[in-house]
Formats: sequence, C-alpha cells, structure tokens
Amino acid sequence: MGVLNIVKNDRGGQIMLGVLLVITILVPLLNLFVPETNPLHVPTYTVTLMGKYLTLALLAVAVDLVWGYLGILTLGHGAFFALGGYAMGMYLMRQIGDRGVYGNPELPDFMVFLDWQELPWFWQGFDQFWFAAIMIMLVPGVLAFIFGWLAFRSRVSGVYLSIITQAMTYALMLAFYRNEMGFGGNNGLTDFKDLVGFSLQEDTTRIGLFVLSAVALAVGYLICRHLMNSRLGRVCIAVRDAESRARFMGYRVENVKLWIFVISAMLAGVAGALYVPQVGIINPNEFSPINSIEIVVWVAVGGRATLYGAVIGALLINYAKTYFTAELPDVWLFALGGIFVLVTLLLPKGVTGFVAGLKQHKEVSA
Amino acid sequence: MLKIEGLNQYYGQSHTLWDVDLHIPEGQCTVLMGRNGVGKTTLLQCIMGHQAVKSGSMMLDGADLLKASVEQRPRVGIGYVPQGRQIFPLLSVEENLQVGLPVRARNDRKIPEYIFELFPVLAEMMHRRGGDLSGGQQQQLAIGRALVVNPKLLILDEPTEGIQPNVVTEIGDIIRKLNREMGLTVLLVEQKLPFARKVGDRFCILDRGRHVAEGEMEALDDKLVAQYLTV
Amino acid sequence: MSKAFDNKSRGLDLLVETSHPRTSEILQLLSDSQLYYHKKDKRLFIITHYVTGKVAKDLQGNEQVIKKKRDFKKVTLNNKMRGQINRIQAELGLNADNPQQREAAVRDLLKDITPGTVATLKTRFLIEESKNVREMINIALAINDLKSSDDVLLSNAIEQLDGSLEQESRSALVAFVSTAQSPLLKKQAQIALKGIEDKVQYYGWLETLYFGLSLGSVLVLAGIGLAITFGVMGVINMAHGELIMIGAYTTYVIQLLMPDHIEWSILVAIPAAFVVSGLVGIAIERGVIRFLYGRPLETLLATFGISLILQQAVRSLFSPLNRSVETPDWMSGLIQINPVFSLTLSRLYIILFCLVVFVALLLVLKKTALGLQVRAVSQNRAMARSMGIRSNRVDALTFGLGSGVAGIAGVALSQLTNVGPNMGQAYIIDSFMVVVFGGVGNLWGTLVAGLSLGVANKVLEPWAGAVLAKVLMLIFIILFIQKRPRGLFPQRGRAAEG
Amino acid sequence: EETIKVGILHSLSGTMAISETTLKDTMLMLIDEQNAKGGLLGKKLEAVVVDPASNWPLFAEKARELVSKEKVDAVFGCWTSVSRKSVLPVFEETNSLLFYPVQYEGEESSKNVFYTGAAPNQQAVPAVDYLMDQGVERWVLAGTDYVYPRTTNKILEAYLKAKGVAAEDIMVNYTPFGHSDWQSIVSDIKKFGSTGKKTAVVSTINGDANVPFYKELGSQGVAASDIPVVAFSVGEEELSGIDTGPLVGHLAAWNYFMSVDSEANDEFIDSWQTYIKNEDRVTNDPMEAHYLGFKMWVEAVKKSGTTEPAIVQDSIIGVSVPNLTGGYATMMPNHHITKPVLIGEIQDDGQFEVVWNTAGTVAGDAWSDFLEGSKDLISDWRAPLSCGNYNVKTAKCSGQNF
Amino acid sequence: MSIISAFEQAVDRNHVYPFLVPKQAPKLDVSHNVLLYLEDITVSFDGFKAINNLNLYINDGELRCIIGPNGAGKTTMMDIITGKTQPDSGSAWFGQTINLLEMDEPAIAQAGIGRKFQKPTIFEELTVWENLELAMADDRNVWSILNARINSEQSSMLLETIELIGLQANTKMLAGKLSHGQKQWLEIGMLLMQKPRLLLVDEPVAGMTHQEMDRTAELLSSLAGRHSVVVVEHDMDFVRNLAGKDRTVTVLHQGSVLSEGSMNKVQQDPKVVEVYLGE
Ligand SMILES: Nc1ncnc2c1ncn2[C@@H]1O[C@H](COP(=O)(O)OP(=O)(O)OP(=O)(O)O)[C@@H](O)[C@H]1O
Ligand SMILES: Nc1ncnc2c1ncn2[C@@H]1O[C@H](COP(=O)(O)OP(=O)(O)OP(=O)(O)O)[C@@H](O)[C@H]1O
Ligand SMILES: NC(N)=O
Ligand SMILES: [Mg+2]
Ligand SMILES: [Mg+2]
Repeated sequence: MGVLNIVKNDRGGQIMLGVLLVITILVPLLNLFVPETNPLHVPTYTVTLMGKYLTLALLAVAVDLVWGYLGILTLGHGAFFALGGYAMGMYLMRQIGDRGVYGNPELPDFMVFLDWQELPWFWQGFDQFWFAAIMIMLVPGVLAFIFGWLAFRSRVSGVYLSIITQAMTYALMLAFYRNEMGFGGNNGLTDFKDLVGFSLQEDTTRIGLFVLSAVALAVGYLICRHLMNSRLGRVCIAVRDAESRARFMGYRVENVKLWIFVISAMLAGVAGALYVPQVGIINPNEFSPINSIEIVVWVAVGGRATLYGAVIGALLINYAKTYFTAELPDVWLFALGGIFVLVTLLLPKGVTGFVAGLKQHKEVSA
Repeated sequence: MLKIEGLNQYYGQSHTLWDVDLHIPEGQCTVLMGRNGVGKTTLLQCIMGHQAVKSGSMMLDGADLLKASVEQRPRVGIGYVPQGRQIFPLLSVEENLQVGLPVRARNDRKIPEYIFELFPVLAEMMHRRGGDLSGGQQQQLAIGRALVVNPKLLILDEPTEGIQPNVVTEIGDIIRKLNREMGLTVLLVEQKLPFARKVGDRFCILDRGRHVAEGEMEALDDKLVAQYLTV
Repeated sequence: MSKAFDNKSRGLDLLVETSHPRTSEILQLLSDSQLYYHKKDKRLFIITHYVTGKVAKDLQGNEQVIKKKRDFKKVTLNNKMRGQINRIQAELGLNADNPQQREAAVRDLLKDITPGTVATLKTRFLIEESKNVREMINIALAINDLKSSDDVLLSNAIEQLDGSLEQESRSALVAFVSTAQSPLLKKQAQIALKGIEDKVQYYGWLETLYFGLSLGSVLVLAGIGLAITFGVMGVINMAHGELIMIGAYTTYVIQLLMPDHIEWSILVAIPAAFVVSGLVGIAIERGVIRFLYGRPLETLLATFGISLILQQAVRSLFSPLNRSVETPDWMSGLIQINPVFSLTLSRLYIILFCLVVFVALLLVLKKTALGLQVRAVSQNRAMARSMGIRSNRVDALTFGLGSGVAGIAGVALSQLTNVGPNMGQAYIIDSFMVVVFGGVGNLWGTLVAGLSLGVANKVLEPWAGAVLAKVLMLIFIILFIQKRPRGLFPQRGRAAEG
Repeated sequence: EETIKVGILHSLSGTMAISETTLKDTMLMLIDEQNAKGGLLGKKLEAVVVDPASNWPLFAEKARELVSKEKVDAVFGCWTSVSRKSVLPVFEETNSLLFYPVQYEGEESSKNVFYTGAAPNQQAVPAVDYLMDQGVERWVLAGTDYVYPRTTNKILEAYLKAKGVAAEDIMVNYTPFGHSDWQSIVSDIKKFGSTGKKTAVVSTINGDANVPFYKELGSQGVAASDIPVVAFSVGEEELSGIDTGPLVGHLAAWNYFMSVDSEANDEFIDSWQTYIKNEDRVTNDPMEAHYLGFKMWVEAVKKSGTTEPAIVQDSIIGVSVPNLTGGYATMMPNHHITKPVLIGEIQDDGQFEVVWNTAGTVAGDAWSDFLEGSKDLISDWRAPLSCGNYNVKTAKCSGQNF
Repeated sequence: MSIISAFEQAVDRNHVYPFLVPKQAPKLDVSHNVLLYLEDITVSFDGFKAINNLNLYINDGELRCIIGPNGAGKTTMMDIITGKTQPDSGSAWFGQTINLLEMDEPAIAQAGIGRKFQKPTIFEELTVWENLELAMADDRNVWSILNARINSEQSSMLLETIELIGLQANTKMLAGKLSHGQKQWLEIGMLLMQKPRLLLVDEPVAGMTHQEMDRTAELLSSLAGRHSVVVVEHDMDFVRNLAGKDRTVTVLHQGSVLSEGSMNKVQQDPKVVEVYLGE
C-alpha cells in the first residue's frame, strides 16, 4: 500500500503514526462512551486541547520541512498559519448570520458597531464553505508564492531571509491590528457559533475537529515524508548544504525552494484553519514574530530534519506550557526557558536525536 | 624534537589512527606520506590538538604536548599550514599575518620582514582580503602566517597543492632554507614524490592509519613506493 | 468641588491687586506645590518635604514640626489656576532682571492682548534695553495694531509681522486676511503670510529630520550591541533585548542608591550598566553559548530560553510593574531655536551618545588586537586557535562587549520609555531588522541602517500614520533585501560566497 | 474538606502581566480576608490561579480548564477586551460566571459576564463634559489602534459633534500597541493646540505606550496648563512607573482614586499594603472593581445560599455593596454596575487629586446611545426579558444561543 | 504601449507574456566545430583586472590544458563560463547559438557545461551514492525530480562510476567524512554523471598521488572526443602527460593569453618559463 511504502524506512514515523492512530480511535471512545465518573473518561476539555496540540504539530511539521530539509530558517511561518486561521474565522463569522448581537444578517458585529455599511469585497464568498476551504490553502499559498518568488529569485538567503520572513509576519501583524483592515482589529474574530451546520459547542463537533486534526497531521506528515523520500528531498538537502553547487549541477534552486515553501505554507494554513474553531478566536497576535520563533523552537527541541521530531517537539512544549501555566503560574517561564537551554546543551539533536543516539549506543555496545 | 608513541584516534566509532609512532628529529625535514585517506591530515590535527586522542603520548622537546591546549601549541613553537589553507577570508593579507603577533615576544610584535622577502606577492597584496586571493597566493599567505609565530617546528599539510611550478620550486627552496639555514624543524605532508625527495631528509609512511615505514630519504625505494604509495 | 477652585482663583486675583511684595514668592510656592495649610487653624505653611518629623514654616518664618501625616493639607490647584498663575507671573516677569525672562514674559502675553497689556508693553518698551525684547514687544503691538482701521498703521504692522514665526502673528494675519477691507493690504498680508508659511514648512522638514535622526539613534543604540554578538560572532542572540533591559534596571537601581544625586546618576549608570550587562553576557557565554559554536541555529533556541528566564527573573525580583527612572534636569527641556522649531535636549544627548558609542566600538573592533582576534575567531575558529588566539577569552570578552553595549543602550532607553520586564521584547525585532538591513558584520551598516530607517519612518509617519508607516517600512525592507540580498553594506568578493 | 473554588484568570507573564499581576494579588487578598471572616456558606474559599500569559487563545483554554477541570464557581479575570471576547463563548457554553474589572468599550452584555469596570458613559463622556466646562474647544482624540479606543472615540466624536464642536476642531490619531516614539505626534498635538483655542487631549493610549508618551510630553514642554491630557487607562499603578514631575496637572477619569478620603478606602489601602508587604504599593481603579465584584458575588451567594452559577446569576442583580469612595455600587440588570465618576489631576507624588466628580453614581450603559447600531438596544437579564441585546424598535432579542 | 492595447492584450486569452515563456536554451549548434567562444572578455574586481581582453576558443571534442601562474585568472574564467561571474565586457558563446552571458548557472549547466571546483565541493550530508545520483543527467524540473526513479540503466551507470572513482567501500558513507583526495574523486565522479558536453576541470589532481594522477589523466583523455574538456592544473607532469604531443596548451597570464600551442612549444617559450615554469 502506498502509505506503508512512504514510511517504509521511517521507524520514527511509523511509531508516531501508530500512536496517533490509537489516540484518534481511543480518545473519542473514552470521551463518548465512558461515563464521566470513570477515571478513564477523557473530558471534552482534554479532547479539544489535544486537537489544538495536533494542529500545532502540523504547523511544526510544515516548518521542519523548510527549515530542517531546505535550511530556510523561517521566522514568519506563523503568518501562514494565521492566514489559514483567518480564512476559517471569516467563514465562521459569516455562519453567525443574524445571530450576532446587533442581528445584522450580513455584517459581523464588529463592523456594525464601527458603523460599516457594507461587507468589504474580500469578505465576499466566505459564507460558502467550499470557498473558505479553498482560501485556507490558497491565501497562504499565494503569499508564500509571491514572497518566495521574489526572495528566492534574488537569492536572498541565510539570516537575511530569516529576517525578511520575520518582517513579513510583523508587517501583517501590524496591518491586521488596524481596525481599518476589516478583520476586527485586536479583538480579531470570535464568538463563532457553528461549522458546516454543526454547533461548535457540541461535544461531537469537538471530537470531529479533533479527529480531523489528527487526520490532517497524518496526511501532512505523509505528504512531507513522501516529498523528502523522493529525489526532490535529496535535492533539498543538497541545496541546504551547498546551494551554489546544486545550481552548477543544473538544478533550479529557486524553484525547488519556492515549491517546498508554498507547500509548507499551505500545510500551515490548514493547521491554522483547524486551530481556530478549536480555540474559538483568531487575532493578529498569531502573526507576532515571537510566535513564529517559538515554532522553530519546538522543531529544534524535537529534533530537526526528522519530521516526527517536529511533532514530538510541538506536543511536548505545548503540553509543558499547559501544565506549567496551571501548576507553576508564577514561575513557569523559568521552567520553560530552562528546558530550552538544557535541551540545546544536553540534546544537541533534540529529543529524537537523543533517543536515536541511545539506540545506536546500545547497538554498538551490544 | 617531536616524539609520538602509540597514538590512537577515532572519528566517532571509526578507528582512524592505529598505534602510530612518529619521531621528528630536531633540525630535520621529515616528509609524511601515504595514499589518500590514510590519516595524514588526521595525525597533524592530533598534533595541533584539533582532534582528540584516545591513547598514546606526544612529547615536544620532552614536554607533554597533550596537556597543552590548542592555543598553547603555537606558543610552544609549532607553526601550522593546514590543508586547504584556511585563510581568514574577510581579513586583509596584513591582518591575516597580524593574527599571530600576540604569540611573539612582547617587544617584537611586528611581522618579520623576511616573510615579505620570501613571498613578495604578500607585500603586493597587503590590503586585499585574504579570501579574494587566488589559491596559490593563499598558500603563500598560509605559510607566511605560520612563520609569524616564530615556530621551531613547522608543520605543512600538502603546501604545494595548487601552486604554480616555479612557486612550488620556490616553496621547496624556502622550506629547505627555513630548515637548513634557519634551523627550523619541518614536518611536511606531501604526495608529490619528486618534491618530497628534494626537500625531505627523512620520510615516514602511513597506511590505513598505521605507521608502516620510515627512514632516510635515500631509503625510499621503488618497492616501498609501489607498496604504499600507489593505488 | 469646582466652586472651591473658583474661589481660590478669585483669591489669586485679589492677591495681585494688592500688589503685595511677596506676591511672586507665593505664586512660585503655589506652582511648586509647597504651600500647605494647617487643617485646624487654617494657617498657611511652607513645606518643602512633606514627611513627618520635618519642619513646616509659616509665612512669617515661624517653624513647626510636622507631627502627623494628616495635619496639613496642600493648597491644590487645577489647570485653570495654573494658567492664571503663569499669566500673572508673566506680567510680573516683564520687569525681571533677566532679558530672556522678559522676552518669555512678552511672549506669554501674546496669547491674549488686552488694552491693559498694550499699555504695559508700551511703557516697558520705552525703558527696554534688550533688542530681542523690544522686537518681541513690537510684534505684540503689531498684533494689536492689526485690529485698527488705520491703513498706515496696518501696513506697518503687517511689515512688522512679516517673517515672525510666533503662532499669534500667524493667527492675527490669517484673521486679518479673512476680514481685510483694502485689497492692497490684503495682498500685502497674504505675501507676508506666505513667507511665514514657507519658513514654517522649512522648519517642519528640519524637525522631521531631527525626529528621524533621534528615532534612528535609538534604533542604532538598540541594535549596535547585537551587531557584535550577532553580526560579528554569529550568535542569534534572542536575549539581546533582555540585556538592554538589564541596563535599564541598572539605571533604576543606581538612582535608588543615590537619591540625592539624581543629576549624576545617569553618568554613573553608564559604566555600571556596561559592567552589569557585560557580566551577565559573559555568564551567558561561558554557561551556554560556548558549547554551541559552529551551531549558530541552536544559539537561537538557547538564547530564547535565556530571554524567558531573564524576563521572569526581573518580574520576580522587581515586580512586573514598570519602574520609574527620573530624567536629570540637565537632560530635560528643550533648546527653542524659534517658535516653530526646537530641539528636545534628551534626544539631542541621545543622538550624541549614539555617535560616541558607535565611534568607540568602531575603534575597538578596527584598531585593537582584540578586534582583530574577534574577527579571526568568527571567521575560522579552529585556525585562529592554531595561531595562538585564546578563543575562549576572546569569545567571552566579545560577547561581554556586545552585551555591555546593550546595557548602555538600556540606560539611554530608560530616559525615553518604560523600564519594565517587557522592554526587551519591544526592541529585539527592531534590533535584528537594523543589523540585517545594514549588512551583517558591518558596523557602519548598522549605523546607516538605523538612522535611515529612523528618518524614513518619520517622513512617512505624517501622511501614513504611525501604524501604516511602520508597515510600509517593513515592506520596504523586504523589497530592499531583494535588491541587495546582503544588506546595505554587504561583504563583497569571493570571501563572502565561500 | 470541601471548599468553594474561585478562579483567577490574569496574565502573570507576557505583555499584560504588568497590569494584571496586581489584580491576581488583589483577588488573593480578598479571598484571604473572606476566609479570615469564616469563608462563605461555612466553607473556605480556595483560589485557583492560572497564567494565560497574555495569549488570547490561551485565555480560552485556561478558562475552560478552570470551569471544566477545576470546577470553580466563579472566575475573576481578564483585562483586555480581546481576552474577554476570547473566553466569552466558554463561559456562555458552560453557563458559569466571569467578573471583568476593567473599563471597556461597552457594546456587550453577556448573561455570564459581570462588568465591574466602567462603560464609556461612566468614564469618557463625563470627562469630556468636565473639560468642556473648563473651556476646552479643540480636541485631540489619541488612542492605541484597537477596539476600545476606536469605539470610545467614535462615541466621543458623536458626542462632541452633538455638542456643536466643528469637525476641524477634532483631531484623531491612532498608534500601534507599545508605540514608543511619540515625537511627531506630540509635535503635531502642540501645533494643533497653538491656534489660540483651548485644546485638550483625550487619551485612550494603552499600557506600555503611555510612559514614552508622557515622557515626550514632558520633554517637548507640553504643560497641563497649556494642553491638558485626560487619560482613561492611566492610573496610580501606571504612574508608579513614570517620573511624574513633568506631568503634574494632567488628568485621568476613573471611578476610584487611591487618594479618595474615605474610611473604607483607608482600610482597603492598609490591608493591601500589609498583604503585599510594601508600603509604597498603590491601589487603582480595576482593583476597586474586583473588590466590588467580589463583594457582590459574596453577597449574592449568601442571598441565594448556593454558589451555583445559574442561581447566583439571578440573585446578584440588584445587590448593592459599599464602594471605596463612600457610596454604593449596585449590580444593574444589564450586568454593569453603578459608579461615581471622578476626574483627578496628577500630582508629583504619583497620586491623583480629585478635581471634579459626579454628584451621585452613574449606571453603566452596555449599549451606547451615540452609536448608530446600538442606540436601540437595551439589556436586561431579569425575567421575562432575559436578553442582553433587545432591540426596542424591532422588539426582538437578537439570536443568541440561550 | 497605449492603455487600450495593453488592455486588449490583457483580455486576449491567447496572448502569452514573455515572462511566462519558459526560458529554453536554443539547441546547441557546433557546425563550425567550435564549442566555446570567449571573446574580448574583461572582468575587474574593485579596479583590479582579473581577466583582461581574453580570447579563447575550444573546439568540439578537444581536450585543452590551461596553465598559468596563481592568480592568472583561470578560475575566474571558469566562473564566467558557468555564469557565476558576469564579465564587464566581451562575449561568451556555447556553439553558434547559445549566448552564455544571458543565462544563469542552472541554464548553463543544463545546456551541457559541467564543472569541477578547485576546492572540492560536494554535498556533505548526503552519501556518496546520493551525491552521484543527484549529479546524474536527468530531467531537472521540480515535478520530474519529485517523481524520479532510478532505472536499471542508470543504476548500472552509478555503479560503474563508483568503481571508477574507487569509492566502492564508501557508497553509503556521508560524503563529508571522506578525506580530501576522496572528495576530489567524488567530484570527478559527479562531473561524469552529469554527462556534460563541455567539462571544466579545475585542478583535479591536487592532493593525489602520482599513480592516481596517471589514472585521472587517462580518464580525462578517454573523455575527449565525445566531450570537450578544459583542464586547469599546475602539476606539469600531469599536464605533460595529458597534453601529449599534439594537444593545445594555453598559458594565461594576468588575465590574458600569454602563449598557446603544443606542450613542447609552450614549454620553450621564454616568457612562460619566466612567469610560470621557472628554472
Ligand atoms: N570528520 C570526520 N569524520 C569521520 N571520518 C573522517 C573525518 N575526517 C576524515 N575522516 C576519515 O578519516 C580518514 C583519514 O582522513 P585524512 O583526512 O586524515 O586523510 P589524509 O591522509 O589526509 O588524505 P588526503 O591525502 O586525501 O588528504 C579518511 O578515510 C576519512 O574518510
Ligand atoms: N571576487 C574577487 N574579488 C577580488 N579579487 C578577486 C576576486 N576573484 C578573483 N580575484 C582576483 O583575481 C585574480 C585571478 O584569480 P583566479 O582565482 O582566477 O586565479 P587562478 O588563475 O585560478 O589562480 P590559481 O591557480 O592560484 O587558482 C586573483 O589575483 C584574485 O585575487
Ligand atoms: N478594555 C480594555 N481597556 O481593553
Ligand atoms: Mg589530508
Ligand atoms: Mg584557480
């Protein structure tokens, strides 16, 4: 089977996908069919939380694709995530219809009270799910295409590229903060009611979103793995390590970079779109440069250029955040900062690199 | 002068140097030879401290070299011309030379004139960035730079690689001059037999990480060459 | 409530009418809020420091020790009264000894010229010796004359006001143009007005340039430490902002330590911040970064962690609130070049300070042995060590230098903005932007990038607004990097490619 | 032993920690005090503190954690409107209670949220009235570019125009969050204010941007007697981080000042400074709002004999507790409370001197009378209406899920 | 262009914008038997003329040795041919039809010019096998490399090459771990896999033993005929061996041709002896 073929030589991926599969089946069962009093019951709160983690893991995979394999340290991937999120948010806003506080069937509440008279053109069409679904991929993809087309063609690389990706997300953040942009400014888009007819407050909808996130992560992972298994993947590594040599060999480095970048941006967009209905808000803060840096940090913690490392890093750090902010609310930054420092010093190849190292060590000494 | 005994070195799991013994007599020019990939550069890197040594001893004039840190080794009198030159690309030629000055005696911290006499091209290119020089020019700069630290032992890793013939001859002459007239002990890694024969007093052959032969240069006969230096 | 203020205000007028010799002293006390009254006997007291145990003097000079915190109450003012006091002081100031004071007094009077002031000014004019004050009085009188209907008087007044940049002159001329009867005079006034407008516009550009340079200096100061730790050493130092923050907190602590010498505290804070941030930098380098050379991307991860730790450390140590850092008197205020153009002193000092720091750093890197060693190590660590450079020491010193400079930037920023746990975050993005835009590894690039981004931002701001101006700057940077993929001052030649 | 859990949802890290940490401490103090008085309904109160880290999605996550996992009976929290908007669906879905202590733009009335900070009619509009009274004719509306300033300024613009102020006498300016270079804007304000007409700045500038703004006012020599600035987001806490010397006379409009002379206030200040072990710590308006919200909740719980949110929601309406300025605060049917409006001038010790106040208290208005879309809306959570946004023209309660 | 015609063009669905037309190099035409023309090329760096009015013609199938002092401009000349450096003036044509100065590096490589660098550059994080696979002549657009599979013909070619360069034992080793000399061989192997029409080989035998040099010479000679080969080398034994009696040797000096002709002729040229050979 095709899927099995893709992960044939990928132990880490096999394990990761296996665990994901088990969780995806088990968690909904434990939520729906085990009574709340039973210790095995998984509360909806946890399901949603896990769903959120999975979307972030998909985002991390997208970053690993360009950073780990192509060597592009992107400090702006949060922008693609946020754009996907906004596209979904716009759809969800339009779904509110006349159930908003002002009862305007056409305009979202924030437009009503800022006295907007009609829906801006870029909001048109978002009442249709299929349109929004296309935009979720298309908007980040097109931005990545334009950005990448300019940057890669001019051979911007290294920190220069990193910083302009950062400038891109920073500019978008500032722009989206402007109320005139028509995306709700700082308050962003909230108060979502339902998604293709399912109420977002229903447990079943939440479970559906969780399962969808898991599927998206698995599919995203397989796509990336498939790409990297191919010769294209090896060209990526070649570009990462000796870009000009690859050029002298006849590879159009800018095209390779461009397409991988675009694919990665679209994956990030999908992640954002699944994230938004689960957390219930999208706001310009998602564009903030620090967010994008954090994503890179997840990947580094998990281990670069492995893909499953990105998943592990994202889950680990985000779980740590949830845990620390509740258990150590006053000092948790010490703990999180400490983790980052220690991982770098003690596990230079991230958690997965460490595990792989352990295994190798065992094999050798055995 | 330099006495290495029972040296073992690993790259991760792979054992690269096996019980290598090497004696460099004072005042002589020893040529280290061997096929590609047998570990010549690795051995030199051990001497310079860039590679960790698993076991064995390394004494310079009776002092334990293994105890010295990398940056102390030039201070005890080792000048190093690495394979691939390793010029500081963004420093000017002059600055490349000045880098070694702090190693020199406090009252003598300027670039010795004789370096420019040996390599006039360096004086010509004084203010050009090291990285912009052609390969051959960089090689000359690398030798000049190693001389700035006033070494007793000069270590050169394939210094003729990529150098025009008359300069190769010149470098040969210079090495000889440094060796014979200025009393510098020289350890030279070289693949080109004629050149090795011309400048070397002694030879020393590595094969697959082991020390397999050594002796006076005259003793390097066709048999040895055929056995260890041809493919 | 406002009734009470109205009564006080009437009291002031009465006080002036009596022309009591101590009027101006009392006004001064009032505006310095040193006048108190005893809650019980309602007598007035002068209190310089309202602390129990200190003395309160009544107006006759009798002293009384403050026993309880609630015994006395300050004689409060509202803004209306402050305005009133200013005005009265201005009129009184007309006879001050200092000509500058007199000029300021006349200028204050321009705001509202009544027949009474005209008379006072005319009398003053007769005995006034200072040319500037006479000029100012002339302007005041001319403004008054614009209300007359005598053509000659009007024409002279317009001539007098021609070139005067006082806002009142302009308003008077504008008012005159809109009501003028004689077309000839109207024309004359229009020409005068045009001349003034041109001048104002010219100074407007100068002002924009000044604002831009001063914003630019802040950017340069914030970025220049990073130009060393990141630009030269290649450490993606996400904790740079926090090192700035540490410098700012050092300033705060120094002020706490020398509360009676706030004037000099800044001068002490500069070396102190350099040392404190420098030491923290050295600690970071020795503790973490030195294990990461050759793995630049991982420095991002580790220093990001360090920045979180430092932020939280400051929050735990100093509380999450902003700290108040005072501006010494010699740094506050402005140099009034003319009524439409002035230079704020604090900004001027910061521009100068930025240049001094820049030159000092340039000399260190270009002219000292340390500078050469730093560059050698950053280009080829192994080879540098083989040439006898103690790379450990060089790394620690360099990182310490960059961090110390960040600390110095913190001192400067403490004069302009928040000193709080978040301040580092506010500058880190801009700092990277400046360093990269200028060309990594090039100090000149950082200077030019910072200043030009500052000026461009200030040129854009008036017509685009602060938010859009910033967005446009970022887009500009993105597009500029397409044209010059290695910044303003790129490393050129073969060396840069290999 | 069973306890009554109270959730505290304030950022302790990130950009908002600067404001919100104090509110967390205030809540801990209030809960301590209540426990010292024997707790509530015979049970001890237990505070559950989490850190949403100034991250809006995290607010929603933490809110859900508090309500679903920790099963708290009421949550006190949020500062920014966006954080409130983010958690709102969670509270509505779980039908639990949030007490929100910060002045905000209005235009909201949720069944599950109690707004103990000021609505625009309790802060902005009276402040403008005061300045008009002082002879101000030209207005600069300067704010951070987000919903609260935008809405407030929209209301004020409509209000000023209704009072006959010409359009050219109003200058509106927005800046990004954390804006730090105010040179051009202050210079523009100076120019705008130098036409001879009395000018004032109405500032809805938020948080960290204030310090550089006031510093710039100081260094460009804009004195309060020339161009006063009245701020709605600058309180004692913010002033404690600024050198107030050059700011004397600038204004703020709030519903509480630390300097207010009242016994309740003295007591509150004392217990706060004792609790936080720092004699220099100041109190501020949002702290009072939490104080009021907490007292009201306690009263309501006592009244209904249960902490069950669904019941407390009803019983709290009409509850009246003494405020710290010597009057009473009452929870209105629209979930806003009654407050006095005070205008204070900054003193050089970082305190405000009250220069004006409303005669009595003003009830918070959820829906502004000065906005086109909302002037027909009213909110009343009592039966039978039970609606947060009832349109009196169409006689409809716009579709909400409950 | 008027607005109207621009508009008409915009709505004309058959109009093809020039920037959308894929840049396709014209077919290589060597009807005059000359494969490479370099005419009047000049390059300067910060005022320093590295190449000065250089003229050079390489015939189809020729093996040309280029020698010259360090800094003569040999590497820079290769940089120009492969599109790395743009000359200040002059022209460079590949056959009759392909203007090299209008093309970028990948286009030039795809047109059939392969290059080995002076400093061996290989992909350190890929294995020897993968290095060679990537170098292998094949379709290079993104879609094709995504779907590329190695067929049996290609596979045997890879194996042959690996044997030729003597890295059988290192097939699965990361290339970064090879020794200097091994890297040289690998890079030669990669060049062969690329099957270029013109091979530019910059100092291929640096760091090789004498015997390896002979093998390399043999290899390069065997390529001549089907391919054109330009070799830059300082090792005179190697050059003599390679050039034999009748191949042309060009001597560059200070950016232009100092002498050209058979090895014997060049060796005897006193100018060449003075600036280059010595003795
Ligand atoms: N960093 C490394 N990691 C692992 N193996 C290495 C590394 N560097 C070199 N080697 C291996 O060690 C062996 C010896 O390499 P070394 O560079 O010392 O050879 P050499 O004798 O100098 O060869 P040459 O003449 O080609 O320069 C080679 O087989 C090489 O593949
Ligand atoms: N980018 C550059 N900037 C400045 N000077 C350069 C640059 N590239 C080359 N040069 C100079 O141009 C000259 C020619 O260099 P080139 O590398 O072509 O010489 P070469 O003939 O290949 O020498 P070698 O045989 O030593 O490799 C040299 O003097 C070099 O310093
Ligand atoms: N509600 C506010 N001030 O954001
Ligand atoms: Mg070697
Ligand atoms: Mg060359």
